Amino acid sequence: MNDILITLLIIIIKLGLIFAVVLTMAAYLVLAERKILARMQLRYGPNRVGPFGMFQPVADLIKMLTKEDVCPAGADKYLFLFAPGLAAVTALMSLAVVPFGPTIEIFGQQVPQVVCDLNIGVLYFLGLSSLAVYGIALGGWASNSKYALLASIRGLAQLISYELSMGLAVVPIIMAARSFSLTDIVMAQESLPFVLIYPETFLIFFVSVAAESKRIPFDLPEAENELVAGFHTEYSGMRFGLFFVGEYINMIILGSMTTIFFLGGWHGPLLPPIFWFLFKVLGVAFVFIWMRGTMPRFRYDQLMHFGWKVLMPIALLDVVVRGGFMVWSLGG
Amino acid sequence: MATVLFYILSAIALTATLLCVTRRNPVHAIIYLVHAFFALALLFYVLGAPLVAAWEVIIYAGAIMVLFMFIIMMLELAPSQELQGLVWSRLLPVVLLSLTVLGATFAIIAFDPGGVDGIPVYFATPRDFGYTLFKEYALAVEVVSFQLLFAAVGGYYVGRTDKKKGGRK
Amino acid sequence: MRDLWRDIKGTLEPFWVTLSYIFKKPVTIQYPEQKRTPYSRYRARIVLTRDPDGGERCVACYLCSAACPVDCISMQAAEDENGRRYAAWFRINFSRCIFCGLCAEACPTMAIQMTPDYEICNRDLLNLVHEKEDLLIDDGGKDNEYNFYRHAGIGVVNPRGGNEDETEPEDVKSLLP
Amino acid sequence: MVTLTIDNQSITVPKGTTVLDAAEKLGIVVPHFCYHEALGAVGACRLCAVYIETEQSKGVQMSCLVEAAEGMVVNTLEPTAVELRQHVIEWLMTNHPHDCPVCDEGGECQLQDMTIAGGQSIRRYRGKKRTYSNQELGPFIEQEMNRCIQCYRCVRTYRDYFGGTDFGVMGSRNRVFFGRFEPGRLESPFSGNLADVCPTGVFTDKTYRFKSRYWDLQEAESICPHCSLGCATIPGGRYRELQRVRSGTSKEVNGHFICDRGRFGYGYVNHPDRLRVPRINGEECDRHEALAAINDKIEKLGGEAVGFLGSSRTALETNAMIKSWAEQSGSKSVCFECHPQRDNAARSWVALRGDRGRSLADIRRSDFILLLGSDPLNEAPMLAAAIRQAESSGSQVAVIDARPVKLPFKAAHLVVRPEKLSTIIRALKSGAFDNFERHEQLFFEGVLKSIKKAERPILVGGGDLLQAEGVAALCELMAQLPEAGGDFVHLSGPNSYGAAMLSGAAPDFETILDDIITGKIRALVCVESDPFADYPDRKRLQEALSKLEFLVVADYINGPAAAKADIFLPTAAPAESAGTYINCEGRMQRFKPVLKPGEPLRITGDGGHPPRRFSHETPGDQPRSAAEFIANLVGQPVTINDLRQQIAADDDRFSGLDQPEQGMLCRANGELPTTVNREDVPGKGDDLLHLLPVADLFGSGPLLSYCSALDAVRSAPCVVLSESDAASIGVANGENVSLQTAEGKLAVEVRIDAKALPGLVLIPQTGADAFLPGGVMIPCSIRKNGARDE
Repeated sequence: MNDILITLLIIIIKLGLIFAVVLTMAAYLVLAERKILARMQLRYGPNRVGPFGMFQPVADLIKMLTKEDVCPAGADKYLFLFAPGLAAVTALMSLAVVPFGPTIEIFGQQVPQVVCDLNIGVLYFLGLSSLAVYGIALGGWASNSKYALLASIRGLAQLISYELSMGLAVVPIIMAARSFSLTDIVMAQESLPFVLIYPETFLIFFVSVAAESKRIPFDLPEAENELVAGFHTEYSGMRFGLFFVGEYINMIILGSMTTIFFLGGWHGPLLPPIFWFLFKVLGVAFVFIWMRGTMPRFRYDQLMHFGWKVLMPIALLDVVVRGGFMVWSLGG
Repeated sequence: MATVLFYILSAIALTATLLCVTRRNPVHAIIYLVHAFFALALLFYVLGAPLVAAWEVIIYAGAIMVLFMFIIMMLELAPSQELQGLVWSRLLPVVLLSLTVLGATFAIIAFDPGGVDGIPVYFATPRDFGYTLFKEYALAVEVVSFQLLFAAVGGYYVGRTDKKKGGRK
Repeated sequence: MRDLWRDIKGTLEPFWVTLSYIFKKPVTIQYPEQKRTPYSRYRARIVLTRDPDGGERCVACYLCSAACPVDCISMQAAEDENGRRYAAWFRINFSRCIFCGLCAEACPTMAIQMTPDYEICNRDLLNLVHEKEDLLIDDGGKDNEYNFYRHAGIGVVNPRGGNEDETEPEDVKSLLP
Repeated sequence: MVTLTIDNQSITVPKGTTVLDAAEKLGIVVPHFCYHEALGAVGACRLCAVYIETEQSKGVQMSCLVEAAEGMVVNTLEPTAVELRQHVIEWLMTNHPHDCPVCDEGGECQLQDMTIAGGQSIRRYRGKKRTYSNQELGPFIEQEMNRCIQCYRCVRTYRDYFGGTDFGVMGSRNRVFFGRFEPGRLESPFSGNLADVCPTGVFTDKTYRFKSRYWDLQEAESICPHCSLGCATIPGGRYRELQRVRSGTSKEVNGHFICDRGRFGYGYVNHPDRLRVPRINGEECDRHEALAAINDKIEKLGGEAVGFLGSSRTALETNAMIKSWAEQSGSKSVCFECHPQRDNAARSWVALRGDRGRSLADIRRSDFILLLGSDPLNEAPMLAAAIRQAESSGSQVAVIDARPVKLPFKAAHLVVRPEKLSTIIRALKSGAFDNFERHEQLFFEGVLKSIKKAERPILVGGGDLLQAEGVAALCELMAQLPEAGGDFVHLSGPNSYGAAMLSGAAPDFETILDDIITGKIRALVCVESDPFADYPDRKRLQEALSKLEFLVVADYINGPAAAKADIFLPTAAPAESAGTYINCEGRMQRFKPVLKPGEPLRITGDGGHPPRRFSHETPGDQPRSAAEFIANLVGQPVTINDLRQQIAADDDRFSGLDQPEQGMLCRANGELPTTVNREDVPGKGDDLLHLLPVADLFGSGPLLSYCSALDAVRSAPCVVLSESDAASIGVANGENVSLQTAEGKLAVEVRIDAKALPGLVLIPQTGADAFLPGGVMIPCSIRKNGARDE
């Protein structure tokens, strides 16, 4: 009984810690993005609230919480209210399987630095990312606005398309690690991160992940100059905030996944493992921001063309070649 | 514990399916169906098949239903106005299906009046699943995968742009 | 193949550009602390000027309100005892004004002019609705010497036919050829 | 028909059409100043130059003077023609004062348009400009001669078209001047048209001076509410104030012009005393409250005890709503005119008109016109203008009337007592003049001879003086005219004809008054009608209305009835609502709302700047159209279009009312009134004078006394006496006398007219003070001022 209680306690503490860290990270990622983009464009970015604008996320939060919550006339009310929650919750739920570090011992307890080391962790992540589509789709559809609906349709098509190549790009990793468990995958990279062994798979995965994050150059569902603000055009206040925060949590998740699959997870010299993990995730996030500051947006037909006719065949080919090579090298 | 979860989940799945069938608004119907799939996936998980559970979510909830929704949004289907009066020809499938379900339930109760003590749980790891699939049913899997490949190639062929007519490069 | 190389180069090079820009000094002017001096033809707060004789230049011809793309100018014309047309009231709603300058361009009497005073933000919208008293200044602005009534021959400032480019009024009953 | 080619487009036009008109039909605008469709071409401004390429008249020609010919090829953009036009504009502009910012014409100025279109935007001439001194031309028209370009349109309108004599062209060479010989008010009642025809800002509307620009005005097509002719007008308003009226174009009715009464008589809409909030017993209240109170009261009294009174100045739709309201509440007492004599005259005209009723356009083309009991200049001025057109193209005009009728042209004139008019018309029909005096006999014979000679003779009658009997007689006489001839009777209100059509054989207002006196009717609903102003016998009215329990008045003017009303509903003026008037020839004409109801900014802003506060409500926005009020009362919200459809469906005489086409004639067909003439002619006695109130240009009609712009031209109260009567009383022209009738006493000025009949005293309705409804003769006595009463 005591053991169960302690396990529960540890899980709750872990959950609390992860939520606190990830939500703060998401908030400051917004600030970091604004600052970095501003500097890339020879501006200062937010610098009024607190020293160097450090309290900007707090100000944003207060603003969003105090804004009027508008529900447009003709909207499907319940779905409209439900969609932002869905978007944020699916993003948060993925965190459950992310291993931040190796198992450590606290007070004689073996504590893995992951909420739940699922043996099908990879599939769990893929399943949740496929459910994330509903947030966008329902939000856009329920708004009863043409811009939002168009954005939903675009978002649906884009996410389904790139999920495919993302899933395929994970296959060689699973084959190499011989496990669906994320912890096992990290453990398999103890000596060498997979990015060095599978550079082309990494590229495919990274591009697909960028597309999944709905960020520039893949931000067609919220293209400001075509669709006003896309699927969240009609949202205001904290409901918009949920979409917004979901996007940045998503960025952290996708960064984590990139780290776990290719960059060797928490492995690294000198520094404690958790720092290496965070460092790598933030590095990936910086690259996302960097991309946003650099690249123009795809045209819709280019996006579809690239996803289906370039990325998907290459990913398939990659699976076949890498699989064949693996079978050959095993001598089977 | 597992039995309680089983009953809760099956109740959710049944209710969601029933609601899905009775909704006039196609998008609402899809949401309920997704609920049902989700409950079903959890049922699989509870019954010891996590891999099937994951595939259920990824393929049915994540891909097929999303495609359905995509199409409904594109077509902008209004809630059907036709079902005003109940006609016998429309009621017939409902009656037939209800009879079948009732009959099946009755048969199960009749043949197994005591019921089984709890539900037996067999845990299937992805490894077991993979061995079964690719060892025992390798041929079937390959046939199906070739069919899919043909379908993909065919789709590409049908959807190609005619360069002579000046389609996009 | 060369195309592919060009494409890869074209995709990667901008990344270097944006990265290098992070380390350059921003060009932003930090507004309330640093202020820039606008050029004299900067288009900001609108004023109504006076002619060199001290009279109101505005004749309430409604051209500025017609030219205004956001309809922020309204007025009512009236006539004083000398036959001079003037604005009984004249109102510019600066909360609507987009400072496009079309009003100043349309003004035939050079009454309405734009100044470089751009700091007119206010918390109360009503304080941005300026009446004639708020708009009228005691100066001729950019074209100091011009007086419309000295050129339009209807006898308001000078007696009829008394402007420099006019002859005395005709005697229509004269029988002279 | 000839076919010609203009700018590579071919068009077929009737023979005699000018090249300018043909081009206009193609949508090609040839610049012009002096040409005007109503005035014709004179070729004075030299601006309409085009190049004609075919042999008949090759070269640059004035398109307003060249008739279109078969096979002609015209080029309007030929360089020499364009250059000529450009130079002409440049010459015209050498003396222009360039004062567009302070000119009221700015924005709708033909000279501005043509200058810009001509492409000569810089004045190259450096010499001095010619100037003029202006004249004071009265309260309507402002003159600024410096802007003149000598197109002569004003003189051609004022003198040639309308027959005015006090305005003309003076001076020579470079000092041509258009104005009066002495400064003073323009006498013609059509002077306002100068503002419309002047292509620059020489003549502008003084009542509209400096108020607005053309582009700021809200304008809509409308119909003049001041007489029964139904002239097309275009009122314009801004800041919730009706600011001016300009003439619309209606080929069949007024052509291009309107009279000064229609143009300057718009002040009733903005009148400061106009009530804009509903009242119950004098207390202001919400309009829904007032409506509920009306419904309660009518329900309590029962439908039969309620009388409904529409009017001839309210829209057809409103009257139809009143009728259905009455039917719904079970009342049989509905009437649409509170002046019984006028009511009966209108109903007779509607019943007997037949299909030979003529329009103003027909009158302009006719070759003999007989005016019977009609004083067009005072009663329906545009009729005088139409007759003037016929007269100037050779038609003869004869007048038989009780008044010394003054017309802007020559006409044979016979003065007779009003009650004799119908006898005379009957005699003209039979040809037996034995009972008349010698000079009358000669006149009648001459008239008969002219009628026989004429091809398109038209009988014009005035409903007010002829009354039901005379109108009936006129319709009988009409049967004797040649086929192309016809008749035309003008009535009192803009919708008299429509009201009469709706009334049919229903009881007139006298019957309703009888019922009120006997107590059968205990409540009266007056919708845009005012018996206190319009019913001739005030004593009888007072007696009747003092017995009323409940009086509802819905109106847009603050008339005497409004003060006495238990419940008052402010209705929207014609300029604020949509509706239909049927003019005296049976033409259904629609008017559209110009403004929304609301207190003018000029009043709420008190001359200064408008209020600086936000409000969702517009001050004074309570009024609704009377039809809407009644729709609310009977609980059927209807839009004006639904209402028109309903009226057209209910009564096939109104078919076409709901169609988009304007100005359809409704089917002439009605029922004769059941009660005609009570003791009308007062007792005769040799020493007794009879007072006949007669129409006055700016005084008669219920709306005119609320128009402040007309105050300056309204004459002081006066009586017109014959020379012999004046001699017997012992007064001279211009002296003050006291007029005594059963109603009371009035101090008035005397005017002696050589043509006035002995025994008949005419009193023009010159405004609120002498507001007598007219149409009925009253016994009176006149005493020299200072002479003591017994």
